[in-house]
Amino acid sequence: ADATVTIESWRQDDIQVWQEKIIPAFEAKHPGIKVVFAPTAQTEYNASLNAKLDAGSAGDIITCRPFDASLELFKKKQLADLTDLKGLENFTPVAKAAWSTDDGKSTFCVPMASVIHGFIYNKDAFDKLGISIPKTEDEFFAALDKIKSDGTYIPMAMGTKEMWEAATMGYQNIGPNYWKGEEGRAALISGKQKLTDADWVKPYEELVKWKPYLGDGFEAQTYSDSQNLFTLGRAAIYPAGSWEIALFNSQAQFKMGAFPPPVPKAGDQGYISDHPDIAVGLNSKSPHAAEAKTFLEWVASPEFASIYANALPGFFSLNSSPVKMSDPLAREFVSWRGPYKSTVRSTYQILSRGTPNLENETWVESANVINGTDTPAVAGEKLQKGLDSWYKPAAAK
Amino acid sequence: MGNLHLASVRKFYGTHEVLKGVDLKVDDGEFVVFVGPSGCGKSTLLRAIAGLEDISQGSILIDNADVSHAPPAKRGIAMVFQSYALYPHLSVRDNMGLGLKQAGTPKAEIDQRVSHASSMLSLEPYLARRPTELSGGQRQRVAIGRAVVREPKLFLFDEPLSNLDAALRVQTRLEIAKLHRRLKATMIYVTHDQVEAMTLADRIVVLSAGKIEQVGSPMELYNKPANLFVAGFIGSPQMNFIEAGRIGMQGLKTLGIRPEHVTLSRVEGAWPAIIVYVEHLGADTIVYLESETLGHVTARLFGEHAYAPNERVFVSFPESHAHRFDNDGNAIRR
Amino acid sequence: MGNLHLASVRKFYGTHEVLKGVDLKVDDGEFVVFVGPSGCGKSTLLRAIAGLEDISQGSILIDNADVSHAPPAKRGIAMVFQSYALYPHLSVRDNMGLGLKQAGTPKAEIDQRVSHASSMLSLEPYLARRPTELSGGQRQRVAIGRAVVREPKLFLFDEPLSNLDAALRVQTRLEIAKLHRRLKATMIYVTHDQVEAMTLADRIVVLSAGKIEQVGSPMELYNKPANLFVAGFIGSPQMNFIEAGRIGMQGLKTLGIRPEHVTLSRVEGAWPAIIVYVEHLGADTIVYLESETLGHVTARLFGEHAYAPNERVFVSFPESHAHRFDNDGNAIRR
Amino acid sequence: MNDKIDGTVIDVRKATRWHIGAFLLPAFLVYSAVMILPLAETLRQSFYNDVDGALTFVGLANYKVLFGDARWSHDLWNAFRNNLVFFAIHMCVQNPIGIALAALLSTRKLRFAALYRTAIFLPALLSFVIVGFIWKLILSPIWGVAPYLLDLVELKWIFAPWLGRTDSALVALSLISVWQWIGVPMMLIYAALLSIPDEVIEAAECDGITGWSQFWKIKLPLVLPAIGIISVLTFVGNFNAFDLIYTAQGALAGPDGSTDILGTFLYRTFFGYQLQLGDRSMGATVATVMFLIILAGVSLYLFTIQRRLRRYQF
Amino acid sequence: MSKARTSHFRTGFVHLALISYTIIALFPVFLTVINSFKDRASIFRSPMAPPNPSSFSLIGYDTVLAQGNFGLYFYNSGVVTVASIFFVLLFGAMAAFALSEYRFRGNWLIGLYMAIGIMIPIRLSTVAILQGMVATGLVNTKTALILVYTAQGIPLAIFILSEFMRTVSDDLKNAGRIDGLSEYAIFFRLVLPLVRPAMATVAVFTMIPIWNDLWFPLILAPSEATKTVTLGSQIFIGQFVTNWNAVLAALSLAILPIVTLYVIFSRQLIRGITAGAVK
Ligand SMILES: Nc1ncnc2c1ncn2[C@@H]1O[C@H](COP(=O)(O)OP(=O)(O)OP(=O)(O)O)[C@@H](O)[C@H]1O
Ligand SMILES: Nc1ncnc2c1ncn2[C@@H]1O[C@H](COP(=O)(O)OP(=O)(O)OP(=O)(O)O)[C@@H](O)[C@H]1O
Ligand SMILES: [Mg+2]
Ligand SMILES: [Mg+2]
Repeated sequence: ADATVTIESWRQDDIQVWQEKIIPAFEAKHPGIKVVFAPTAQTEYNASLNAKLDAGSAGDIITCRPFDASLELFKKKQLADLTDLKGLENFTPVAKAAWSTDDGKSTFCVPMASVIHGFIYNKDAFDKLGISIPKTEDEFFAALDKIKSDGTYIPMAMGTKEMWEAATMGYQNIGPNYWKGEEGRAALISGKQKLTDADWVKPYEELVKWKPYLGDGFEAQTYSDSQNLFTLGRAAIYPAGSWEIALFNSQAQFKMGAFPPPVPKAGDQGYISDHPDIAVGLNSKSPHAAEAKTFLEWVASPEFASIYANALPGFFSLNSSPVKMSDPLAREFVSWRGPYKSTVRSTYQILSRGTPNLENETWVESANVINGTDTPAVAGEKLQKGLDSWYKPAAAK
Repeated sequence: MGNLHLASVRKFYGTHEVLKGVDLKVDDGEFVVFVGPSGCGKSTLLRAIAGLEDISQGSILIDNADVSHAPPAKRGIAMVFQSYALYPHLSVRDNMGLGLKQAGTPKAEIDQRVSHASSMLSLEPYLARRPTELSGGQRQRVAIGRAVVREPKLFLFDEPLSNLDAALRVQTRLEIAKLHRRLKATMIYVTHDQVEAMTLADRIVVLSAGKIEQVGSPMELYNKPANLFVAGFIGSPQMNFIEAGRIGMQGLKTLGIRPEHVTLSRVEGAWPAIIVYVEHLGADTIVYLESETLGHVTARLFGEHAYAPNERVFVSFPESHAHRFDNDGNAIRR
Repeated sequence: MGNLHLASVRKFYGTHEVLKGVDLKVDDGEFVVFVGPSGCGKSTLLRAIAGLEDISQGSILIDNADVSHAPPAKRGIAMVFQSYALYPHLSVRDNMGLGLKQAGTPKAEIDQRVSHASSMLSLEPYLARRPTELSGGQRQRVAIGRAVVREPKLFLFDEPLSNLDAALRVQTRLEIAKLHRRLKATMIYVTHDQVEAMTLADRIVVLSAGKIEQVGSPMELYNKPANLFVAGFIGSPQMNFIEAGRIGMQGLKTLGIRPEHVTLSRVEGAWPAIIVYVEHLGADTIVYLESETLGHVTARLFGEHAYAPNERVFVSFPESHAHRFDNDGNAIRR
Repeated sequence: MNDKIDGTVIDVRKATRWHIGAFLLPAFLVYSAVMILPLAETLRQSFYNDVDGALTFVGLANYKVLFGDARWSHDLWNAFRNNLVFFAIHMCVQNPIGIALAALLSTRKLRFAALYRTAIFLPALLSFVIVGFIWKLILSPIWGVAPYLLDLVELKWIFAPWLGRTDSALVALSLISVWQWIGVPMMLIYAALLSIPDEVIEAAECDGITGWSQFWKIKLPLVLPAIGIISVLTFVGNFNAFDLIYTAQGALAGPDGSTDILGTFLYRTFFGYQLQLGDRSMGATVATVMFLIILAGVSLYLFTIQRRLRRYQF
Repeated sequence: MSKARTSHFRTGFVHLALISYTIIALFPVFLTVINSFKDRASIFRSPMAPPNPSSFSLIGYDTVLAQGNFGLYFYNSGVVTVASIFFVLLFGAMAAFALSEYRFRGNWLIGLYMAIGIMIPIRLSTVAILQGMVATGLVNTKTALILVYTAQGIPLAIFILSEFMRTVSDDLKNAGRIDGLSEYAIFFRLVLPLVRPAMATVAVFTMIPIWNDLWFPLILAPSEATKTVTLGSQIFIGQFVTNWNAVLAALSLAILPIVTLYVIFSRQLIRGITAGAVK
């Protein structure tokens, strides 16, 4: 009989893509292996996956969150070591970093995609108001002012209700320009820089300036409110992640464009957050380990990269072999990879390993800063204090 | 004040007609007793007067005002329920006082009325108890007390003494009569006890199957029952009914003779009979006989008598005391 | 089979002693009636026999077996509750049949017994109804029927006829007597009705405040009451008590004379008296008198009499019928 | 005089009452096996922690962290305080209104009673997901339903993005929860009111005790045990609550932790959230503390209030 | 027909109060339902307007019904819910009867023990439960869910029912005992029918968390064959979904069956006929 390989995932939205494109492509090549895509709600995924792994009822293939969450599973020996998997050589160490041990020696997931932050804008609105793409901070705020004074559009669609918008689409979006991407991130991890340093507080000061351009009652505006505001044409700019592309394409009735986070001053080196987001690993207790490995090998192949990236524009392949994409918006995002320096979200690696968790704290403080509950300086202090309470970086010793 | 007028009151439970057009006028201050066989509609009628049961047809007037659709609270009545319906969470004292308290009666007066009622009903030792801690008779007395303290213009009593012992029953009966005289309130009283009915009532209403059979003073009903039903219902033991034809009487169907008017003799008399059964009640002796001509005959003899079953005796009765009924069961007046 | 033995049964509610040491032997097949004033402990005693109330002391033997601690179901009894305790969710038929069904009696026999009981109690039209849809008397009959169909060896009846009308009461009483003869079951019966007690009982037990005052056949109690309490309790209207000193009698404290033994005369007699109140009951006339020497006197006259209040009459009574009581209230036997 | 006997009644039925065991057994078995044993297993972890990758017995160390560590204890007490507010609002708004609705519904011969009952209970039937979603929409300043409605009654000025403000979010959520759960006290009290015999109410009517005073003086005292139950259920429910806040405000119970209650705190700790990994040991510790708080409340009720409540048999 | 017992004024007030609250209770639901029939732009532009020809759209329902096997999901939810309610009511009522009817040593202790279940969320023991189910091979069966829900519902049932059982007249139970009914018969034939309103209430309370639960179906029985409606429709309500048509349609659809179940149970609320039991 056919062996059935089950995939655990939080990507419920992708169910159609898997069922209609990815799985048939695989099964056509590998008769005798059946693949079932069994997603869970994203909010429940970690908890339910952990429970299932502990009890031994989890699926064969595990979709991996980046960094610590998966590392933890690997340490508990719930994810198999895939260092020697055929096809992993298709990925650069940087691409694999999110799913490798700190020392980079072992890799336990096959990277699938990363997401890039930036701003999506309503092209029709920009054209109508005669605004060109802002390159620098000043241009950015000038554009916002212009939209605001016109009054037809809400300048920017973002809310603080769910907090993560403020942190992810706000702080992590524009921040790398100030802390200089990987350089600052590494310094933070090593303890050479602190969150109270100007490089890390500056993005908050920028965020504070966003407040007047957000919609009425942005404090209670949810993520889907923001999405709808933008796609229904009521807002001009949307601080975004590339994962929005597919949805926006299907919902927006106007032309869209995208621009990367504006640099502080003209001529500055620009940075973008190009964040590894999703990968797949092998449940070490899988009864169909061989078949599952076959599948993973296929995921590591350029073929998969091409199917995936085109089926889900906005999720950019991490595979070294270049992928041809058809979606213009996606191409726009990915085109920044050259001129802009890529970095991952500052809080993801190592720094969110303890309690309090820097990522979650950053959500709270980003929202607080925009809401006016905390000043940028206070926010920095709070974050650093939380981090200090458990994190002892090598440099500080 | 306090008069009551029922005009062709009818009541259905589903399609089952329980009250079949009851017409009755009760004067202010009158004491009217409802009697009738179990299930004839006495309680239903009382509840309709109280406003606890919607009537299906007809109207009810209290104090000349149509209250057919007024809520019970607006009718100025007090009621003693056949099932007591005490407030389980209140002490005996509060059970009695609650209605007054609600009406805003001053505390001192409530206390005074409650203590008066409870002494009248021998309830003093139980004032602090709750209904569950009382015996059946005690509960019934609380129910009476609750109605009595309110001193309304119209009292409705549904078999209020059925669970009391003879002595207490007599005593309470007298108290109710006294209360009636003192308050001059109208009282409607349902009972199965003939003595109560005869002694308390200004007028007795005999009901049968949802209809009034006869209304009249106790002696009127006793001496001049309008029909076989009333004749048989009033008086215990029941009146003897003898087929007139059997003893050669003409112009009537049935002859009725009360047991107390039947005389027995061992030596002579009109009809021979055999004693079937004898009940010795102390003050009276009830003798059940079987006569070939008369059929079953019951005789009630004053005092104790040494009759025994199977004895042969002679039965006689004075024709002057006989009641005559025609083919329809209606009394033939002389 | 079916005999009952109570040995110094005592029962407390909290610190309140309700049964103060009751000793009683009831033979198999006997019909024993409990009487006593309201609240004296009749129901409690019955419930103790049934096993519904734990007794605080003493023991209860049924069929010579100690059942003091046995659950009710094991005692082989049937009981009619003073509060009926019908199953509200079951029809009349099922109320009666449930016990049999539970015992695994064949359906045909259940039907037969239920229909027999319901015809005996005139309940046929109501078999499909639920208790809420019945009148008070009908409910009471269902309660009786429920006990009757089970035909156990020991019946406990708590005022089973209190809500029935006179005719039905006589009829049901006779049915119970018949049942008793047919089943030869032991029956314990609580009632307030003197007639019921006198006619049904083999023996009457008079209770007062949790103690037995006297046990005896009806005529024994009536003719030879052991003390003032029993003398006053048995017989209605109550026995007249006259202070012996007042009429110059020696060697006794109180003289008792039953109202039916008092004679009145307009012309001559032993003691003059004034009529206070007259009750006309049809078959009898009760005359309440006030005499200077005797105090209150009640006379019960057979038939109708035209006495009226405030009339002056002479009261007499035959000494042969008088009861004598000493200082402690105990009867002096001659 | 007879020698005085102690009036207490000893339960003398000595025969082994197997039926008691038989009645208890099925519930006991299922409940113990599926509920208590796993729970005990979980709570046990509060005495263990991960030391160098191995689960080790650490005694009360986890509790020391929870109460001693400034951050942990801040979160705990913040959640506890918020929870008290949450509970107080339910007790003061949900239960009185629920009881009042039940009283109105039990008006005799009320037409459409079943309809009203269903309508009022409907919110309780909805899943938290629906409730959170729909109220977020209604209160959303973007969608504009709430401002629009307030405008109708000239009250638009009081509108604010309530769910997004630290000073109003908790109250707003409590009221949403009240809206959702009001049917529960209503149903329970309604069922209790139904069991009051007609005749007692009729007697009250005859006594002139009608309307509200009938409710206060007759019905309320008779359903007091049911009110005790709803108070306990509210208490237990509120101190265990988490779903609504989880769905409406997210696991971080924002803004700025202002809607964090013990339940959300526990779930965040136990199951983790986003990058924060679930910490079973600390989670179990929080759960144990919560359990003790609730147990204390329930015991207080069981041993002081419930024992004093009189029950009436009908 | 006349209404003697309540004055019109009072009745009017009662209706007014109830209607007011009914509006409050229903408004959000009403909003959900009307908007589920509109196209996306209209939902946003005029949320309060009922659907009209230009805004009417069934796209939401099309989307929902196209996803997954909803017939089967409904069936699964139904089976799980009904079976769990049955066991909760049966076992819970039995235990409640034992605790409220008999005095025995350890009564209150068992009572307290049985109440623990409402004091800690059962979710915490997920891992242990799942391990147990894996060990017994019950993963991905409806039995697993039924077991968990039964255990979860029992404490509340006991808590509520034992209170209501205390109000059943002792005389009535005693009459049964004298009639020779065993304790079991007293429970099943007398007490259960008399606490029917409370049973219906408990049934409804039990039903809600079961029907709406997402967690245990996800953990214990996520397979296609055992999926419940809530799990199946959860797909529309995930965090990254802005497909309001589908969400609103799914929500509207999800309301229907549970309301139906509620109506069935609440029928039982009709007067438990108790009056007349005792005099
Ligand atoms: N639960 C209780 N707590 C305290 N006292 C009680 C309780 N039940 C009954 N009593 C008292 O015990 C006494 C005996 O009650 P019981 O019911 O046996 O009287 P009874 O002889 O049947 O009276 P009745 O003829 O009125 O029915 C009464 O005085 C009553 O008040
Ligand atoms: N809810 C009801 N539904 C149907 N029939 C009913 C209902 N209530 C009473 N009845 C019937 O109506 C008739 C009259 O009942 P009611 O209670 O008035 O009798 P009653 O004269 O008071 O009898 P009793 O002397 O036995 O108390 C009875 O035959 C009874 O069965
Ligand atoms: Mg009646
Ligand atoms: Mg009694």
